[in-house]
Parts: sequence; C-alpha cells; structure tokens
Amino acid sequence: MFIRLLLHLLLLAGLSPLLIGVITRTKAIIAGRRGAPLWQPYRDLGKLFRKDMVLSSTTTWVFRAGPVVGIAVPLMAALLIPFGAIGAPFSFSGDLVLFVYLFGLARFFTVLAALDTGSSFEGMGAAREATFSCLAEPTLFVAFIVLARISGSFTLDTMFGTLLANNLQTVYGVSLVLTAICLFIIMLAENCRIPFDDPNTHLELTMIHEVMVLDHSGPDFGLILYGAAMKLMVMGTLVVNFVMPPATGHLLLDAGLYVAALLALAAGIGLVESGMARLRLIKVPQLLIGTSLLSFFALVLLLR
Amino acid sequence: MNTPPNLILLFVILFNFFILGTSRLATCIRSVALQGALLSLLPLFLHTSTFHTYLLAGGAFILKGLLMPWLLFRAIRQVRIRREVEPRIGYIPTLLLGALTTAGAFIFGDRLPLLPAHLHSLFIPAALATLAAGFLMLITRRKAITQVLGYLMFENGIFIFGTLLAEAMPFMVEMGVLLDMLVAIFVMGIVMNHINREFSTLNTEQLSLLRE
Amino acid sequence: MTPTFFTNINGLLLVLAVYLTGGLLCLISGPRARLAHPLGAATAAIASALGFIATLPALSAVAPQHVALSWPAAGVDLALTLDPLAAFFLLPIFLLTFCGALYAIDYLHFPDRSWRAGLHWFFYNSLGASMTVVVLAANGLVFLLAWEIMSLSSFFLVTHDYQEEKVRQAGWLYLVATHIGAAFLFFLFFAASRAAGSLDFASFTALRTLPADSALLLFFAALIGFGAKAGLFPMHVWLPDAHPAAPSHVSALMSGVMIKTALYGLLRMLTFLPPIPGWIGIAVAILGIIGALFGIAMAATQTDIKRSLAYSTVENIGIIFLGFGLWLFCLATGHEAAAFLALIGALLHIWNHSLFKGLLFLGAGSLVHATGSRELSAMGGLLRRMPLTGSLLFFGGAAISALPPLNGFISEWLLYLSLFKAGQDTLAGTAVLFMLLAILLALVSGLVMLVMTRLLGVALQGEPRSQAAATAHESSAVLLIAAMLIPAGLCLLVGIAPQLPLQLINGPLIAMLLPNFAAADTTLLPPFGPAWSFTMLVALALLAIIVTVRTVRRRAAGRIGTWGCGYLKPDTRMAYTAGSYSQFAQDTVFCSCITPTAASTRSAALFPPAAQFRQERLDPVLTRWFLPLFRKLAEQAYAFRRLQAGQLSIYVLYIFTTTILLLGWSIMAP
Amino acid sequence: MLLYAAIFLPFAAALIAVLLPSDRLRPWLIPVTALIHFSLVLQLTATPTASAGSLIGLDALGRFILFVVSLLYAACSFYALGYFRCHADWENRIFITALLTFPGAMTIAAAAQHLGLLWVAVEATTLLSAPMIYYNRNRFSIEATWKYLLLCSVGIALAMLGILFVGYAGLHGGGEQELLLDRMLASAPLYSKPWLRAGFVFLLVGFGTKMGLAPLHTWKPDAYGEAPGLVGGLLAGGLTSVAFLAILRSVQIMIAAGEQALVRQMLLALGVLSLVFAAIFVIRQRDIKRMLAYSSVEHMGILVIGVAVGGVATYGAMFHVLNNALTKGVLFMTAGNIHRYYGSKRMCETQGALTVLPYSASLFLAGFLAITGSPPFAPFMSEFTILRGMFAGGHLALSAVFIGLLVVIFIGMGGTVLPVAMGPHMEEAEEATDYRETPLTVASPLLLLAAVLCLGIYLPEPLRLMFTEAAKLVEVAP
Repeated sequence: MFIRLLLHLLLLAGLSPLLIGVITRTKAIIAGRRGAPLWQPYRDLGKLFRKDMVLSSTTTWVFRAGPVVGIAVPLMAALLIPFGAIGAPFSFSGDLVLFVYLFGLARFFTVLAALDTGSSFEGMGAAREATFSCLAEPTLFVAFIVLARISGSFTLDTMFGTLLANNLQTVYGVSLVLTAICLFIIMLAENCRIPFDDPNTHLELTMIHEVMVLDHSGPDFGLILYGAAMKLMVMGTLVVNFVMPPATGHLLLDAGLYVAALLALAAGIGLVESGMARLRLIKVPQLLIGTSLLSFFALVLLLR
Repeated sequence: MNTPPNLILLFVILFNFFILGTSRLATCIRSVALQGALLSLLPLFLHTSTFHTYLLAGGAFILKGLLMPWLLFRAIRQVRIRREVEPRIGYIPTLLLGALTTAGAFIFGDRLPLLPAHLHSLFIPAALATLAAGFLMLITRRKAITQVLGYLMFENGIFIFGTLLAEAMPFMVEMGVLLDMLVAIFVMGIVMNHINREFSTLNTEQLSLLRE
Repeated sequence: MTPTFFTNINGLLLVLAVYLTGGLLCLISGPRARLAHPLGAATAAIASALGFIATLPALSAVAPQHVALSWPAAGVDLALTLDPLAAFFLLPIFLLTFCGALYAIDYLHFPDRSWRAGLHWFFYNSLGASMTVVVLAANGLVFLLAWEIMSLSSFFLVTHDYQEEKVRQAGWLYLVATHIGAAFLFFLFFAASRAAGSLDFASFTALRTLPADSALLLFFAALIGFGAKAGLFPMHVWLPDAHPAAPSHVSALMSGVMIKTALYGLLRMLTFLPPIPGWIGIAVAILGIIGALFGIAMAATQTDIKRSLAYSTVENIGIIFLGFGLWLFCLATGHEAAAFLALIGALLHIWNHSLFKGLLFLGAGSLVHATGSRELSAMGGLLRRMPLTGSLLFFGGAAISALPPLNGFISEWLLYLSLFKAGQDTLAGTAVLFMLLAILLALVSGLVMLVMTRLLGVALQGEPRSQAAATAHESSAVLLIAAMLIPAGLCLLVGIAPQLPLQLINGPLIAMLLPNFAAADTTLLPPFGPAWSFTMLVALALLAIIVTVRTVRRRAAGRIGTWGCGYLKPDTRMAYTAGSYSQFAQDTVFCSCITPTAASTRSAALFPPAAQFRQERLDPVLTRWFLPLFRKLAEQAYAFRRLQAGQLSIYVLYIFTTTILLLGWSIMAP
Repeated sequence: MLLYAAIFLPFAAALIAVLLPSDRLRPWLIPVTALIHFSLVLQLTATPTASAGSLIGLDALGRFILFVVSLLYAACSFYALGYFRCHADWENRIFITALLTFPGAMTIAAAAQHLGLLWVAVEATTLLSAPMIYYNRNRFSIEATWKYLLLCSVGIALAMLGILFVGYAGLHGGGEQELLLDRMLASAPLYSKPWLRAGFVFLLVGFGTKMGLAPLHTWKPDAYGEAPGLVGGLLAGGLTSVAFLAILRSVQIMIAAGEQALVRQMLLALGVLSLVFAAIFVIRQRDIKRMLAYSSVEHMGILVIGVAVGGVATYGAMFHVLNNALTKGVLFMTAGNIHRYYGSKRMCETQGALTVLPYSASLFLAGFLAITGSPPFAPFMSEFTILRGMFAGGHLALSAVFIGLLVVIFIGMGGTVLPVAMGPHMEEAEEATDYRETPLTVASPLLLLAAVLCLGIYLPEPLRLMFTEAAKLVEVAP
C-alpha cells in the first residue's frame, strides 16, 4: 500500500502539469500557432516558486492557507481513486462521499482566501464559485450513484471496473453513456475550463476561478496553479477510468494506456476549448442544471 | 274556571297587555301598581286565613301597590319625563310578541303536571306570561324607568307562582322576597338618580359607552 | 459521596437541586447584580458539569435507572428515568449549558443595582433544570410540566432585552408558536394515556397494540407538537426571529440543545407507538429535505448574522428529520442496514449540530458584542482584530459545512450512505426517490458552503465595514474563549475519532430504537478507527504546520493594500457585501418567494429628495401563510364583537333566549 | 357557634364602620375583620359542623367555598389599606361598610343549608357590590353599576322562580315541602321530573348570570372593568365562587333525583359556550380589566365543564375554584395598580409597566401565566386534572376543543398582557402620575401569587381532603 501511495503521489505530481501543457499546445496548434513547449507549465511553476510575493495588508492566515489546501486536497483525493491499473491506496465503502467533500474543503478555503483580500472582484468570483458548485456537486453525486447502483459498490476503487465496456449493449447502456457525458462536463466545470470559465482571460467581470486568485503571487500562485493541474488530473482520471478501464491485465501496458488516455483527454479538452467560446455567465447555471437533469435522467432510465 | 283567583289572574294577564301597549309612563306605573295590588289579594283567596297570609297580602299590597308607585312617581317628577318615546320595538309588534309568549306560557304550563289542588287554575300560565311580559318590557324599552317597571312585572310573575307555595315556604324566605324587592327597587332608584345626574337623562341608550 | 453513587440518576437529582438552588438564590438576591451574576453562572456551570459526569456512564448502560419522588399534589409520582436515549440528549444539554454559563460571565454586563442579572440567571438555571427533567421524565405530567417551564424560561431569556421592539415581537412569536405546539402535545399525551391507562411512560408500552388509525393520529400530534418546537418546516417560523433576539449564549443553548428536546420527545414517542407505515417515513423525509432546502436558502439571503445562523438551524433540523424519515421507512420495509445508517447518522448529527451551532452562536455573539450590531454589513476584517474568536468561528463554519475531517462531515456521510444503501436495496420507484434525496442533500450542502463562506468572508475578512468593526478588539476574557474552545475541540475530536461517539451511540441506544437489528454491527460504517484517526491527524497536523510556518514567516517587506484592479482608492463601501454575495445564487438557484422584498421610495419631482431603499427579509411561510391566516381568524372573531354592543336590553334578550332554549331542551330531553 | 361568630363578625364590623366618623381610621377595620374572620374559618374547616335539619351548617362544599372566599378576602384586605391611602380624601363610609358586610353575606351563602337562605344571601351580595362598583363615581361606573344591578337582579329573580319550581316539584313527591337541602336530597327521587327540570333551568340561568357563564356574562366586562381592582378581585374570585356553589347545590339535587344526564349536557353546553365567548372577546382586547373579565368567563366555563365531565375532573374543578380565586385576586389588584399609575386601562396607554412598576408588572405577568395554565402555578395542575378527567371520560373531541380554546385565550390574553408588562417605556405617563408602589399595594398580590405557586408544587393534605370531600358531593360517575 505504501508503494502505491508513493506511486500515486509521484504520478500526480509529475504528470499533472503536463496535461496543462498538452491542452495549451493543442489549442495553439488548432489556432495555427506553434505554441509553447509541453513542459512550459513546469518552467512556469519553477519560476513562480523562486519568486518573491506581495501580500495585501488586509489578508490573514486564511489567505496563505488557501493555496496549501488547494494543493493538498487533490493529493488526498487522488489516493482514493485508481490510476489506471494502479489501485487506490486507500479504499473503503463510501469513500466517494469523502472524495466529493474533499473538493468541498478545497473550495471552502479558496473562496475564503479570495474573500480575505476584501476586494470586490475577488468577492464576485467567490460568489460565483460558491453558487456554481452548488449545482455541480449534485451532478457528480448522480454520476457516482448511477455507477454505484450498477456496480453494487460504494467504493471508487471498484466502482468503475469495466462497466461501460461491458454494459454498453445492455439496458444500462444509455444511462452509462449519459453519465460519461455528464462526468466530462463536470470535469470541465470543476476545473474552470471553457465553456464555464476561461483560465486565460483576465477580464475580471466574467471570470470565476481566475478572479479569485488575483491577489496571489509568487509561490502562493504557483501552488494554486499546481493544485489546479492536479485537480484536472484527478477529475480526468475519473473519466478515463470510466471510459477506458484497464483492460489488458498487464500492469505496465495498462499504465501506459492510462497515461495515453489521460493525455488524449487533455487533447480533447484542448479541442473543446478551441471549438467553442466561453458561455455568458448567466447561461452557466442553465448548463449546469441541464447537466444535472441529464444525469438524473440517466438515473431514472437506470431504475425504470 | 270562575274562581276568584282565576279571575284575578285573568285581569293580571290583561294588564300585561295593557302595560305593553301603553306609552304614557304614569299609566304604566299605575298599571303595574294596580297589577301588584291585585296580586296581593291572591294569598287571601288561596290560603286559609292565618296571620301569615295576612302579613303576606298586606306586605305585598303596601310594597307593590303603594311604596313602589310612590318611589317611581317621585323619580319621574324629578326628571320630568312623561312618555316612552320610540321604544326599540313598536307597540303593536310588542303586543304581538306578548300574545306569542302568553300562548307559549299556556303551552308550557300544560306540560307541567299540577297538584290536584291547583288543577284548572291559571297560576302557572299567568306567572310565566307575566314573567315574559316583564322580559319584553326590559328588552323593548329604552328608559331606565320602564326597565325598572319591566323588572317589577317580572317580580310580579314570580309572586304569582310564589303564592302557590306560600304555605309551604318558611316565613323568612317570603319576607326575604319582598325585602329584596324593596331593596332592589330602592337601590335601583338611587342609581337612576345618579344616572340622571350624570347624563341628565334616563334614556338608557346613552348608557352604552361600555362596549366592545 | 463515592463516584459510583454519584454517576447515576442520584447524581442528576443533585444536579437538579443545584440548578434550583442557584436559580432561587439569584431570584432572592434581587437587585444585587454583583452577587447574582457570578452566583448564577457558577451554579449553572457546576450543575451542568456534574450532570455531564453523572450522565456519561448511562449512555452505554443497558438497564435504565428509575427514581420516583412522591407528589401527592398531582396525583402521580415525580418519576424520572435515565436510559440511553435520555443520556444521549442529556450530554449535549449539560455541555452547552456549561459553555453558555462560562461564556455569559464575561459576555453579559449588568448595572450594579439591577434585577435583570438575578432574573436572567434564574431563568437560565430553570431552563437547564427543565431541559434535564424533560429528558428524564417518565410520566406525561412531568414531561409536560417541564416542557412548559422550559418554554417559559426560554421565552424570558429570549426577551432579555425586552426594551427593543424586535425582541418583544420575536419573543411573542416564539411564545405563540410554542404554545400551539404544546397544545398538540397535551392532546398527544392525554390521548396516549387514555389508550394506555395511565400517564406513566411505563404503561405507554400498551400503545404497541393500538389500531393503525389511532396510532397515526398520535404520531401526527407528536410530529406537529414536537415539530413546532424543533423548528421543522413549516412550523419553524418562530425560530429565525427568536434566536437573534436572545443573548448569544441563550441562542446557542436554544438552537444547540433546547430544540433537540423536541427530537427527544418524538423519538421517545416512537418507541411506544406501533410500527409506523413506510409512507409516513417518506413523508417525514420529504418534509425534512424541504425544510433543509428552505432553511439554507433563507440563510443565504439574511444579512443578520444570527438570523442566518438560525435559518441554518432550520436546515440542520431538516437534515435530521430526513434521517428520521429514512429510518422510519426502512424500519417499516425491513431494510435494516439502511435504517441503521440513517438512524445513527441522524443521531450523530444531533450531537454535531449542538456542537458547531453552539460554537457558531457563541462566536457570533462575540462579534456582535464587539461591533454592536448583528448586521454583517457592520462587520468585516474581524479575523485580524479578533484572531482567536475569528479562527474559532472559522472552525465552526468549516464544521457546519461538513468539511472533512470535522464532525459535520461524519454525520452527513452516514446519511449519504444510508440514502445510497436504501436506493440500492429498494425497488425502482422508491429508489429514485432516495437518489433524489441524496442529490438534494448534496445541493443543500453546496448551499451550506455558500452560506458559511458568505458569513465568514463578510464578517471576518476584508476591511472593516464600520467604525465599530475597525476598533473592535479581542476580549481579554479567558472564559469567553474557553467556552468556545470546548465545542470546537469536540468538533475536531468527533471528526478525527468518530469511532468514539459512534461506539457510545451504537450500543443500547441503537438497540432501543432498532430492536431487531444486531447492534454493534460496524461493518456498514466507513472504516473509522485508529487508522482513520491517524491519517486524519497526520494530514491535519501537516496542514496546520505548513500554514502556521508560512503565516509566521510572511515577509513584511511585500505588504501593501489589496490590488484594486485599477481603482486608485478602493474603499470599504465598494467591497462585496453579504447581499451581493448571495445575489447570484438568488437570481439563478432560488425561487422568487424567498428573495427579500424591496421597498424603495422614488420621487419624480424636479428636485428629488433623498431616496430610500430598504430590503426586508421576512419569512415567506410566516408572511404568506400564518400571518394572513391568523389575521383572518382574528377578523372573524372581531366580527362577533357586535354581540357585546353595550345595549342593556340586548343583554336581557340573551338571558331570555337562553332561558327559553334551555326550557325547551329540558322538555325535549328524555 | 363559631359559624355564627363568623357570620356576625362582618356585620358588627360594618356597624362600627358606619358609626366611626374618621375616614382615615375606617380602613383599618378591613384587615382586622378579615384576619379574625379567616382565623374563625380556619377553625371551622378543621372541625366539621354539618348538622342535619338546621338552616345553617357547613358541609364539605360550603366549608370549601367559605375557605376560598375568606382566604381571598384576607389577602385582599391589606391591599384595601393601601388603596384607601391613595384615596385619602374620598368619602369611604358606604364603600367600606359594603366591603365589610360582603364577607358576611358570602359566609351565609356558603353556610346556607336552605335554598331560600342561599338565595337571600346571593341577592344580598349583589346589592352590596353595587356601591362598590360605583365607587369611582363617573359615567362609566354608573353605567356599569346599572347594568350589573339590572342583569343580576333579573338573574336572581329567575333563580327565585327556580327555587319555587323545585319546591313545587317537591310537593308532588308528597314529602316535606321544606327547602332544606338534606331533606330535599333525601326525597329528590320522588320529585316531579318536569318541574324539577324547569326549576333547574331557572336556577342555572339565574345563578349562571351571577356566576357569569356565557351568554349570561354580559355584565362582567363592564362591572369588572369599572370597579376598583380590589373589588374586581373580590367579585371575580369570591362572588363567582359563591354563585358556583349555588349552581352546585342545584346540581346536587338534580343528581339525587337521577337527572345527571341533562345536568351534564346543559353544563357542558354553557361551559363550552363560555370558553368560546371568552376566546372571541380576548382576541385583540385592548382593555386590561375587561380582558380579565373575559378570562373570568373562561374560568367559569372551565369550572362548569369540570363538574359536567365528572370523575376526577370534579376534583379538578374544586381545586380550580381556589386557584382561580387566588389568581384573579393577583391579576385584578396588580391591574388596579397599573391602572392607577397610568390613569388608564387601555393597553396602548399602559405599556412598559415593568420598568416603572417592577413588582406590580411582574406579578401581573406571572398572574397571566398562572391563569392561562402555565406551570408551575396551581391552575396548571387543576386544569391538567380536569383534562385528565375529560380523557378518562372519553370526551376526545371535547378535550380537543377545550385545549384549542385555551390556546386561543392564551394567545389573546398574551397579546394584551405582554405589551403592558414589557412594552416600550412611556415617559409622559411617568410625569403625569404621583402613584408609587408601596408595600401595601404589592404585598397582597405577592402573597396570593406565592400561594398559587406553592399550591402548584405542593398541595397540603387537608386541602386535598377538602377538595376530595367537596367533589364527592357533586361528583357524577363518568
């Protein structure tokens, strides 16, 4: 278990910035640019960690705690899910609730760290984040419930298995496909990707996540970026586990496939981001509620 | 049916109607007094002539026939009113109601079994009818003085019934009845006096400040 | 006095005696506030501390302990019984009474010659005593008696600042609500006593054989009667007014434990009643989730910090009722595993809510004390000025938002598991319902996060929004902090070592409420144990160390004001307010009935005068349902006033009519 | 012998009061008389003196009512001292004479073993209370007095007729025609039923008017509202108890004649009607004394319902007689203080009494809680007992209505009492008045409230026995 734990942490720490790199690269290529090298995120992080930082005199310890929790939570959450064929180091019945609530913990601190600055822009972002998460969280739950109902397990480690592949032809097929779509959308929403949010824009009035971290700088900002990357990887892993579970039975091969799938997912995100614009803020809740309804529809189909 | 008490009672009932139908205060007072005086004869016909009977009859006569009208006349002299203007319900309807209640009294009286000695007497219906007439006076009239008259008729009704039991009841209770009536009228007279001083009228319509 | 003599119901008698003596001494001490204040606080604290110690063993004791004092005046014995169910509710009662008493020593200030100190402590002690007796009562009379005294004591505590109009109104609303609820309870206990033959709870076991419809009648009387006290939607209307009106330690006590005595009453009645049909369980659960959603949505729109917390209480009660409903349903349909999870989750949530809501109210009280206002818009930046209080509040907010590894998370986790389990085990239709409930629960917890971040963010962080907030400072009083540290510590303890409270609950108590279930079955629970504690402790310690080190080592050189996004002089009036924070959620998530009603004066004049804009955050249930209903009734009653019009002759007519009618009756009667 | 002493003492004192020239010394007669009277009554209650065949004697019911009345009177007597000190310049000869005679008449009523005597005594109380109601000598009090006098006289006359009817019913039985209670009870089964029933109706209406059962209660708000607080308390606590006793006497006869069913139904009807009326009229009642009057109507209803339900509820009703009397004493006296301070008894003009009259207002508040049946006060226990009897008798719907109406009344009264006690401070009133609380005006209600509280927690055995024995006389098996 200890080895798996280390492996998980190393994989997460090592691989996650790469995903960001892949996304940016994909977007650049689609846009007809060469784009930054894939390891540019690593460089950015390194630079940020070496930098000095500026702290607002309004802030308190919460401001400093936000980034730390922001990076600690994906690290902990990652321990509950399998990375491809590498099983989860910690796994027990009902851990899916813990998984969801861990991200709640991160959000709590991020939001409060934003409010700690006293800036109205950051307050705006915090309000949006808190509101959207109310809508996104239930959807994630529904997706988990669908999977749990079919697999009969409340454990993230065993819940995914080979569900989609095996049941695509059965009565559960439609539900599972819908759930997969929902999971993907939730991943986008949770990680503040287009169409929900645009990590690259700096127009404060339309942003969610970026506007919350306006006042963070230097190592703190590095932690935040790193944490965001990790979160993307954790959520992406959920999708990958679901759509493409380890199939060959060979450990290394499966690991390779997993990494490939993850990178493919990142590329997919890049494609989506290139292909569509950011939604108007007021439309975001509609999309989220629509996703919730979709997932609930999957549930009803399942139980009908 | 033709015994003297029944005759008296018939007159009493007729007086009821007369009082209900008249508007002149002085006539009203006289009629009530006359009714009382008539009633005071009842014990004499009904019971054997004992000291007790005479005392009852005499006391009633003095109280109902003399003292009461004297008090009331004094009262209307003080406030200088002559007639009951505009009763709450007109005279004709009041008379009709009086007829109705008298009929009711006869019907109800029939349902009550009488002692053999009192069979075929008008005591019960007359008592109840007078009682009801008193109630009607209290309900329909506006002047404090007519309301007192109503109360007196009320008492007359009870007296009619009381004479039936005059022998059976101890002396002191009977005196109590008369005494209480005296005191009641007396106290009411005092209060009327105060009303007149405070409101300079005896119209009880004015006496409706205390309400919800 | 040996410990064995003390740690049982005898000890509780002693506790009652201390409460009563203390209360009476306070009352007798009259206007000598300097005497009454410490005296009352000390007796309340001593009594509750003793009570806590005396009760602890009873939670896991199988055999209930009885004591009966003869009481000829009432014709029944003053019978008390200490069993696990009673002990379960007694522990938080004593705990919060203790904390409240400590807190109040420094929180309340009385002028030297004032009756109010004596009265306050008299009612405080009597509230403590009456809550204890409510939970211990083994007889309907004793229960109702204590129940009414509890209501009255708390009413007088709520109206402590009765010179304020709002406080009076709040107190009045509370009194009315609690009285109506009590009426149902009177009916309940008497109807039960009729079926059982006596008011003794021991004889209530005869209710087991009650026919279904009478049992339902009793159940609904209990649900309404106890629900009104507990703050179950839609009978919660008194709660959001009463809690803010009361002094903060009283709010903590009321919200934390007093309303829980209603839950106790309901559970106690359920142990007597025959099995409740499943659909009732579902109805209760749905009512619970509606209450939770409504409560938390209302909490999000409040700008009064204590009112917001009060609505959060409505939400938590809803969650507890959700658990109860699920338990009842699963019990009726034989899904015992899910029933077990739901019950234990709901029970643990009762404790948890006592802890964090107590903490939050106490903390909020300190803020209110420091800034002189309950409005969030008058606070701001208090975490820097009151670091200890602020951090403790922060902690409470995290706990109530169900963040791992704190206690709120544990109980909500168990509730989710029970919902999943029920969804797994039952047939399609009901399964969808449970899944839906789980989803709604997730929505609720998302909203809790919104509410708490808003509350903490606006009150504690950013720049001060008022002069008072700018000059606020941490109280030097140790007791104030100590009173908050105790529930905070327990929040953490329950989160890190949930096995400890669960072991206490999962014993005779579960056996009482789930008779057919093999108790101590821990396989259904998440793996709480040393490993969990160790992991959580390590994770938490690491986080704490990192944050502390980083905070301490912050470089002073780089400190400037917050970046104003280009504005040169951002001032505090530009800061995000509580209203704007929840505006977005209001516009997108909530239905229109719970948004604040706005009243503005606009002038079309050439030289318009100063315009006003005011928002009112009234409870829609109160303003749309209850107030119109009561007004209508009062108007109807008013129409009958004409019966007493002051005319003497009409009055005589009444006598006449009555006589005639009764005479007619006497003839007609056989 | 003691009984005769208890009867004649007040009359003797009244005589002294008439002869005494000093308005300042005269009030002292009241507490002296009251205390002696009460000590006599205490000895009387300790030694049963019921004697067959005599006009006067104390049976369990009479003893109990006498105790209640005398206790209330004794407690109120100190208040009277304070009261007259406030009105030192008023002529008080008539008032005090009436006040002194009052317990005498009530003692006769309680001790009367003869219906006629009972009637005379009740009539006497009516007449005696008239000058006391009129004491304030203004338009309102004269109106109240007039209404009180006329309505109660009508009622009392009907009661007279009722007695005559019952007497006539007795003639049918061929038994003794005397109106002595024990003889009547013995021969009641032989009575003519129609006469007895009609007689009972007249008695019920007659004494019911005196007692204040709805819809015969109409004089109550006016009289209680305009009378001085002291008199209000004596009327609401003492006189109603005596009238209740008179009704109980007729109930006794009816039960002896085997007519329980009719009695119970009629009492129930009037009782529930009283509760309904009280509930309707206390809602948004702006006048504190009128509110108390309606509360009195309510409690008369409760008493009657308790007797009608029977069983343990009868015991509860007896207990409630005492509780109601004592609590009403507290309420009327403190309301009187508040009235005097503010010069008004309208709710909107008497707010915030707690700040200016701490003792009176808190006693008023506590009295309100007590009278509405909140523990730990004694009315809670008695109402609880009545409710228990109701459920034991299986009156499920009735009890639901009962509980509901009590709640409405609580809300209605609370809506008036709480602003009065706790409302905003009114400064203009403070400047206008020179009334200050003195020990004399506060001690009496305090004493009574303490008694009410004690009775709620601990009921002395002799009292319990007294209730039980009294209840036995009018108890109908449920």
